[in-house]
Amino acid sequence: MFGLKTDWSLEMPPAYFTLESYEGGAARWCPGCGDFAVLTAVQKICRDEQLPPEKVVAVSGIGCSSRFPHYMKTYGFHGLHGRALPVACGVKSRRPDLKIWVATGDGDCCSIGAGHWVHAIRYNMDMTVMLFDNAVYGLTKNQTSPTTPPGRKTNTHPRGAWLPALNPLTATLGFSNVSFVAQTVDWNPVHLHATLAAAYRHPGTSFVRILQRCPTYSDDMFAEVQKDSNRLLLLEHERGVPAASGLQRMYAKRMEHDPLDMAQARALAEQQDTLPIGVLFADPSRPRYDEYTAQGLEMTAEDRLNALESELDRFAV
Amino acid sequence: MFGLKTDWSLEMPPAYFTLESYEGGAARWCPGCGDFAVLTAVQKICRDEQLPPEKVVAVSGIGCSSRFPHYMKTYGFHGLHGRALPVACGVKSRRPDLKIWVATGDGDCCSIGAGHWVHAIRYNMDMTVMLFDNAVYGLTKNQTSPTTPPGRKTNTHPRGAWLPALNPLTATLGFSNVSFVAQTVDWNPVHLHATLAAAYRHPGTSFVRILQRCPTYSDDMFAEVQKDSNRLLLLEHERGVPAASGLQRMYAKRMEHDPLDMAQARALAEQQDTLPIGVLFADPSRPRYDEYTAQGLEMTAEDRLNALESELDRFAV
Amino acid sequence: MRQKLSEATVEIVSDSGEGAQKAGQTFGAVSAKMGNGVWTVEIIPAEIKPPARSRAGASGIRVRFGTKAITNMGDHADLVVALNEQVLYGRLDQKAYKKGTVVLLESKWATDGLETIRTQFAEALERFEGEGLRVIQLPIEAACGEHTDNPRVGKNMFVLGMLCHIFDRDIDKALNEVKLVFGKKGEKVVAKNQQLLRAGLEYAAKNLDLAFHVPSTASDEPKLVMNGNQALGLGVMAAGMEVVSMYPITPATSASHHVAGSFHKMGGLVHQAEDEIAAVGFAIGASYAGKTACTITSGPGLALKTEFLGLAVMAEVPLVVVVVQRGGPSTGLPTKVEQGDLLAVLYGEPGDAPKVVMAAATIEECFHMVITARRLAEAFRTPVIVLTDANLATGVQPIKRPELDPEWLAPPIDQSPWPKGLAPYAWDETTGLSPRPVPGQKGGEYVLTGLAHTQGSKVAYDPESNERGLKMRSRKLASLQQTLQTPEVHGDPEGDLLVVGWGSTLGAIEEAVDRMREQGHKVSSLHLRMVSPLPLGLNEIFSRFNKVMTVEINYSDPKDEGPYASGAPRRRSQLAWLLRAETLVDIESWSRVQGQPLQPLQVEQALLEVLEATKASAGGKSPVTA
Amino acid sequence: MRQKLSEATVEIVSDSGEGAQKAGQTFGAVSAKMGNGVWTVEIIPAEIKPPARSRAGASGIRVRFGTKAITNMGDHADLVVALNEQVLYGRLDQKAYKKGTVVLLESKWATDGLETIRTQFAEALERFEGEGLRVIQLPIEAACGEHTDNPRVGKNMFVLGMLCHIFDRDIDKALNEVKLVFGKKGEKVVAKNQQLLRAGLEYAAKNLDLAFHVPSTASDEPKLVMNGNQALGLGVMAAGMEVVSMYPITPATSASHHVAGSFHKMGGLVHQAEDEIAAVGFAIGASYAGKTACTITSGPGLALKTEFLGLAVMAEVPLVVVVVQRGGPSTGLPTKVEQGDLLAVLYGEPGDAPKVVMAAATIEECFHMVITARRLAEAFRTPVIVLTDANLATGVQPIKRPELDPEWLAPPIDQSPWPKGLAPYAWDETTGLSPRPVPGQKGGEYVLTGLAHTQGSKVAYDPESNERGLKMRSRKLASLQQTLQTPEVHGDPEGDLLVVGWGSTLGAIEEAVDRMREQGHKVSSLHLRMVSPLPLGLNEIFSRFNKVMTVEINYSDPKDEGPYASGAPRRRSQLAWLLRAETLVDIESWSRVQGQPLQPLQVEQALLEVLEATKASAGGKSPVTA
Ligand SMILES: Cc1ncc(C[n+]2csc(CCOP(=O)(O)OP(=O)(O)O)c2C)c(N)n1
Ligand SMILES: Cc1ncc(C[n+]2csc(CCOP(=O)(O)OP(=O)(O)O)c2C)c(N)n1
Ligand code: SF4
Ligand code: SF4
Ligand SMILES: [Mg+2]
Ligand SMILES: [Mg+2]
Repeated sequence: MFGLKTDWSLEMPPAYFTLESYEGGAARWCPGCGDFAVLTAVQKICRDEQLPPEKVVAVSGIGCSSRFPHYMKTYGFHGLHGRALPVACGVKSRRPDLKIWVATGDGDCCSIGAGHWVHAIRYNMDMTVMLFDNAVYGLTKNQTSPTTPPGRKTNTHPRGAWLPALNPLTATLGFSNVSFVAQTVDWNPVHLHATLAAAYRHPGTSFVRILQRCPTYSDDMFAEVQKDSNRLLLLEHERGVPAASGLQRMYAKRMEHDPLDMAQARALAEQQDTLPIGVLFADPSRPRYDEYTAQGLEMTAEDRLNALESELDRFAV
Repeated sequence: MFGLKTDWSLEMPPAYFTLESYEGGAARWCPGCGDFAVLTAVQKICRDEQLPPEKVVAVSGIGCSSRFPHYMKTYGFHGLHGRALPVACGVKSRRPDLKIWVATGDGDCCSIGAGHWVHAIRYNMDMTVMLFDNAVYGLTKNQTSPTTPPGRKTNTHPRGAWLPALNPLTATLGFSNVSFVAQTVDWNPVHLHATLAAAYRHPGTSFVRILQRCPTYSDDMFAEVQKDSNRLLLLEHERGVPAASGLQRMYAKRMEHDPLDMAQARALAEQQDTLPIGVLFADPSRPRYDEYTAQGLEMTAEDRLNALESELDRFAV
Repeated sequence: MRQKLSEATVEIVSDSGEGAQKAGQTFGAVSAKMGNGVWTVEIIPAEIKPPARSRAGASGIRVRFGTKAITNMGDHADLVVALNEQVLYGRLDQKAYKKGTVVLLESKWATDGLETIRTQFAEALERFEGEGLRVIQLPIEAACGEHTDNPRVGKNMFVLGMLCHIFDRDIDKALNEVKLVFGKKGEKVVAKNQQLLRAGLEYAAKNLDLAFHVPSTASDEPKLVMNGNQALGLGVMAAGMEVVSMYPITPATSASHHVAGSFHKMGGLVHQAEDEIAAVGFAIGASYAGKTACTITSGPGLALKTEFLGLAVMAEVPLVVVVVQRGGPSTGLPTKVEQGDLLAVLYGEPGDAPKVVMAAATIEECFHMVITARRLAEAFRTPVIVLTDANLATGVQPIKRPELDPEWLAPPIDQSPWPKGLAPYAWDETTGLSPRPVPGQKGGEYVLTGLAHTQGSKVAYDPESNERGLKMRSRKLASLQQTLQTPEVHGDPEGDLLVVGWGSTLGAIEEAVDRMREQGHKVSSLHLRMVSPLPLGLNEIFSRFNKVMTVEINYSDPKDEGPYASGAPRRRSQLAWLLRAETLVDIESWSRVQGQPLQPLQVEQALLEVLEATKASAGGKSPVTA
Repeated sequence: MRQKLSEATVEIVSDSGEGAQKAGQTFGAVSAKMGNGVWTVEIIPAEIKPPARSRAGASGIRVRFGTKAITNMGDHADLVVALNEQVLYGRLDQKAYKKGTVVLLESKWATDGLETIRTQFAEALERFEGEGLRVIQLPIEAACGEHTDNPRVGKNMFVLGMLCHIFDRDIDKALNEVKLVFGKKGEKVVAKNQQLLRAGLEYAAKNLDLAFHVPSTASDEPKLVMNGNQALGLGVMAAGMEVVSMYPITPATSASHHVAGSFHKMGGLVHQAEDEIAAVGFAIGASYAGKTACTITSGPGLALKTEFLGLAVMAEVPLVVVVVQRGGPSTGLPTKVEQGDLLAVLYGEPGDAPKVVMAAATIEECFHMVITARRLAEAFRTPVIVLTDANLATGVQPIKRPELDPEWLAPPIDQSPWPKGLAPYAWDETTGLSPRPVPGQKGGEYVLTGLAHTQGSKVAYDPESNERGLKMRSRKLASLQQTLQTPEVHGDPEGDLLVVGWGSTLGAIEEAVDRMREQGHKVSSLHLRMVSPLPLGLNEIFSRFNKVMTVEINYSDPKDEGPYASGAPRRRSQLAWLLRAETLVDIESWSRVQGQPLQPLQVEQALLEVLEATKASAGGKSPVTA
């Protein structure tokens, strides 16, 4: 599948992990919820990459989408609303061996968690951040989110949301040291998988906005884009989502876009009529804070005590 | 001065406000601190605009720069670290008659207050936000701030700050519904005044990054740019900072830049070798949340009670 | 002949989306209109759309109604309509039923195409029998299907009709209620639903030998039926608030929804902020600018507001903060009731931050307390916390229609010049009170600050100013305390046991106490509305009882259990703890923290145990007259 | 002949930037090396660079030293060197001086070119005389100028020399100390400063008739001189922490600075987060991943961490949180001492969030308590709060050099496979304790959650699981309590008055108690280190005294003052309140909240008053033996 490792490979590693190796409790999202597709994609990537489940940590905040860790059979941290990113950074800081998937909602990341979003992008620690953007607060039952389009009626704005919607792509592309920004949709499993796989393989913080359907509260939110494939613009590049067979057939509008081209990425991110999907920006050379935070891990207790003794000397009388 | 109202005007309004009308307690910043110049500029604009002191509210967070309100003889709110913007929005929400000046530091706005920054820009309520960017934590005595350049030694990073500095301009230009972004420097009172005056007159949230010297903790931070006027690029436009006489003589590098040109604004904002000063972006047509929040102010007690009675009817049995 | 009952408790339980709640609400409204006392409470699944037929997915409603006023959800249901058998498991876990509870159970599952379902059904029947339930299998959907093409959607009205027969509801009132509920959807829909209601009624009359009568007295007093969050929302409007600044959080959000639906008609603003910190900051900003503002939240949101609450105390900003409590700590039980935030609102802020704290005990109080809170906030220039909880938030009850009073509205802000020479904190030394300048007032210019400050609001560098400010702020509480009435004892003013409670447990506690008093026990109760400052006179009241205890829905170490060293003080419930420090009386506590409202029976049993223990330790002499 | 003193208190006060602190620190170090007991505390202006000669701008240092150990800053200074007269006003306000305090005052201002300055000087002299100070005018800068071109910069060493003469300091040790201090700047600088020191010494010998001797006993015991924040920083390292996650806030930040300076040499990480919420979240993430982590903060930062602390309790994440207390509420007095956060750390989180809380009483304890805290956090799988304050943070003292113990370091994380079938919260029913899986452990995969959960860490939908979790978490405190030693009483085990304290007031309280005991009063004291859980046996101890009171630096309503109804309980200090609830003993409290450490004399007077009142109410019979 998708040109990656496959189930029927004959060269099976000694402890071969199957999809089931990553499948936690039965997912309890509403029927038709876009979150299921993302869960499956991540489980497949774990399988494709043969990640030992004990080395995977799924970190989230609070929201429907933040239930994600509960449905993975890996380690997980289902924390506080808006605070997935600081926790994920803490986990990664001294554990370079762990693979981090962050699940966060549009409220979780872009509203209450917005400050951490700015800074986690800047820290650029190696992790994959999945923004489940259903443009609504799901778990608390249909309130306006920062990405809710104006005019849309919600429980907190029964006469229609008023503010212009926040664009998570332009924002992220404006944060210093941003190293990977992509967009995909829950209803195209091939593109979803390919995008998340590219994000996973990117060294640094990969930010992926996933247009995610919430049939319960925003059934029609992406109905148009979903129906009319011309509303989407497929970004292709060998260093982004490569031109895979199935995908090219699906989308009439395609474009070769170099993920290193920030100006074009920003221009694409602004587009509302045709939404770009694929990798908007990727620069693997940006400094990674996790390389700094992991310094000194190799030190022995003896090293440490010796260093401390000389510290004490500084205060000796 | 500067082509605005002047002291010697013969047509004095009945209650003419002088500079002293806005001068609060003696400012207690360190000698040579850039904050003094900003204070003076704001007091002058208040005087130029003949704002009744009781209609002006200076709102701030915590930091050296956030002492600002104490030195204005107007109303003021010296609140919590990082929280100037929510308070300012609350003040403005139901008081369209009040003029709001927000003083916030690079730590206050871009670190602990980053989430509010994203959203206050999006709310676009009519106020002037002055980012006092000295690239250091002043009040707490020399810690790294988000805008501290890497390599610079501070008390929290005695071996040198590690992360790339956050660029407040590119970030703000990425926030949806941004309506005014400018940059100026504390050491050029003419440009400082002209920029803040343009910001003040702009309807909506005007975000002005002020490169501010902190002789105590970052004496050399802007020494180079200050010395070499070629490190600055003067942005000129009739809808931005207009080509004023004194300024053109000061800067060899000048450029006509239309503040409506977002792509160019973002490109300019990225520049590090030559720092653009003046108005990068201004679009007075963006929706303003304060126009929404002030709805209904005219209602009488009777109106309100009547409306409430019919609300009660809905629950009647 | 119909059997006469003084009250009955009915449940409709189903998968979510089957309309059980609408049927129950209508049943409750009809009963209220007939003049019965009513308490309705929704049964809410933990997920938004749990899978069908799942044990944790029960969605539905309980309606308790009676001849007299009903103040709580009661103990066990008398009759349950269940649309599948699985959803009853959770209810059994929650001890919602007793031996003899009648269960009208949809029978179609017995013959379902899937074997697993048939087996599940059979197993469930066995379990229910084991529990002593009286199960009556009925082909509800099939019977309903005779009157509609879409029985899945229509069967809730059919069930309503059945209940109307069983409990002798006024059929005209019921038909009219259906009209009100479906009116917006057009005449055809109304007619269809009325038809289904009639069909259910006839079906029950023909097939069931269940027929009861719960007498009621119709009254002319105008009534409203609503839940606590609706009452809260209306109270916010009646208090003349201009700004509700909030961030969504269960179970507080629905109060804001209610406000959002109609606030604009009163010129008010609901601001959904980017987070709870911004929500309270925005409200404080508005209040500083002279506009009355409140923020509504629940535990995790309260935690985030801690720092700003400290500022509001320090800078004396009037502010109403409503906390609709849910299970904690942390994310805890987001949809379930708990009274766990009392100490946090009292002591959460670093430093000394005295503030006013009130707790609503009834749905009606949810309305009126906001009005009082706004006035206190302004008079005492302080934040005022109003505590409610998930039980009040979702409980539905008929309440007396309030007569709106223009005095309740906040007066327009004063923009006249500020008196010359008057400081922004011109504290009255005795009361700690001071007048407040508002931006726009000429000559009143001052800078509000969270730093220690002088009465001129200048940053204080001298050691005395800090202590002075602290004293003035503390004094305000003492001043308010002088004005408080000593709360009344429910029951005799002296006796063996006094139960002290606060918040939504009022109904269950008083019902338990009343039952015990009927049995001859010398038990009384006292319910606190004002928790900070506490009213005066408590010591005097407590001294008239052999034993004082609190009953609360927050954690306390269970008695006689665990590895505790002798003499090691158990961790008590929160009000008990507060009263111990305040009165030095050895106050016992009993609590349950299971995310559920207290049931009168539970409380009764707990009180009996304490009574026994007290008697035993008092040397066998029984103070109870038989 | 030199006058022999058992102790002396000296201050150097100046504008900021004049090097007073460096001179004082050096003086303290020399005294410590000579074997004197020493306590040094800095006098810090409220602004970063206050204008010269401003009243609120006093910058300087106090050094109290004596023959025996010194545990606090003492009462009034005996001798002050002041580089201008204005900076003394603030000190007078703070009651730092008494009648007879000698002031060596720079005299140049008397002849300043500006008339205002000359007038100010004259006025000040008058004021000082009125206060009974013994002012000696000296041309310090001029005298110093004879030895350097830049007397402004050099005069601090000149002053140090003067003090070395006056107090008979070991000149070789002093010269050597100067070498240590300036060593990095090169030999020339060292030589220059040594020359100035000698000059000052000679100048004093020639011009002053002040000559004292404070005997000392040199000891071979290795000593370190440091302040509490340095001790804290070293304790963090000695505890084997790997991560210090913080956001700058006074007065906590300098502890992180100390760590930042050398942590990398131990492989540790200081993470300066974007805010306090992220700081604690990051630490919790690291701890979840098996890495020992702490966060260091002060009041406003603590407020922001409230929500995450609730999560750490709920999900049982080991975590050390150091709170260096400052004046509150809100921004309060950022640089000044207070003990105002006790109740906030105990009860700040919504819901029931039991956790371990300890308070360091000495600088030495700042070091050792972090080590204990880390171990408790891991053993009890809980957050542990360590309280210190601005007094400990900035006070400098010689302490015994700790012998580092490899056992103090956290062991490397366990990555062996997790035992099959063992739940992630396999609570021991008796103790509430459970082993903890760490990511990387095969078979231990679980999802940490802040929701109510089962022992399998699954979201709990049943009513019992919530209560069970609460019980297990509460039980951990009871288990720890069993292991605590009953604190020792300082003084006789029974008597008229027992003073209970906590935190940095230890030295002042015990000194006051000792003085009173010498006068024959039956006063004892008891100092708590563990506040949650409280140690057992307190009731028993309290019962042996006629009266029990706390002495604290946090707000309490003053006695016999204000508009309080008779019987209205005054608001007590925080520990008093806690102990009242816990022990039901009528515990009195006395407190000062002026942003300053307590002085022994203040405490003594307060205790005397309570003793008098107790005697009076005890009917005149004096329990004090004369
Ligand atoms: C501090 C805090 N505030 C508010 C909440 C309530 N809350 C839970 S999830 C949520 C928003 C969910 O929206 P989003 O992040 O978009 O996730 P979704 O449910 O749409 O996947 C809110 C407001 C909370 N749990 N904690
Ligand atoms: C919640 C909280 N955290 C931390 C602090 C401490 N603090 C005060 S000002 C400040 C940073 C100041 O830096 P900046 O915002 O850049 O302002 P500047 O002093 O440089 O003008 C910090 C961390 C605080 N007062 N409150
Ligand atoms: S409410 Fe929406 S986002 Fe949440 S689980 Fe249901 S469909 Fe998914
Ligand atoms: S520390 Fe820096 S920013 Fe602060 S007042 Fe002094 S010079 Fe200005
Ligand atoms: Mg969402
Ligand atoms: Mg700064």
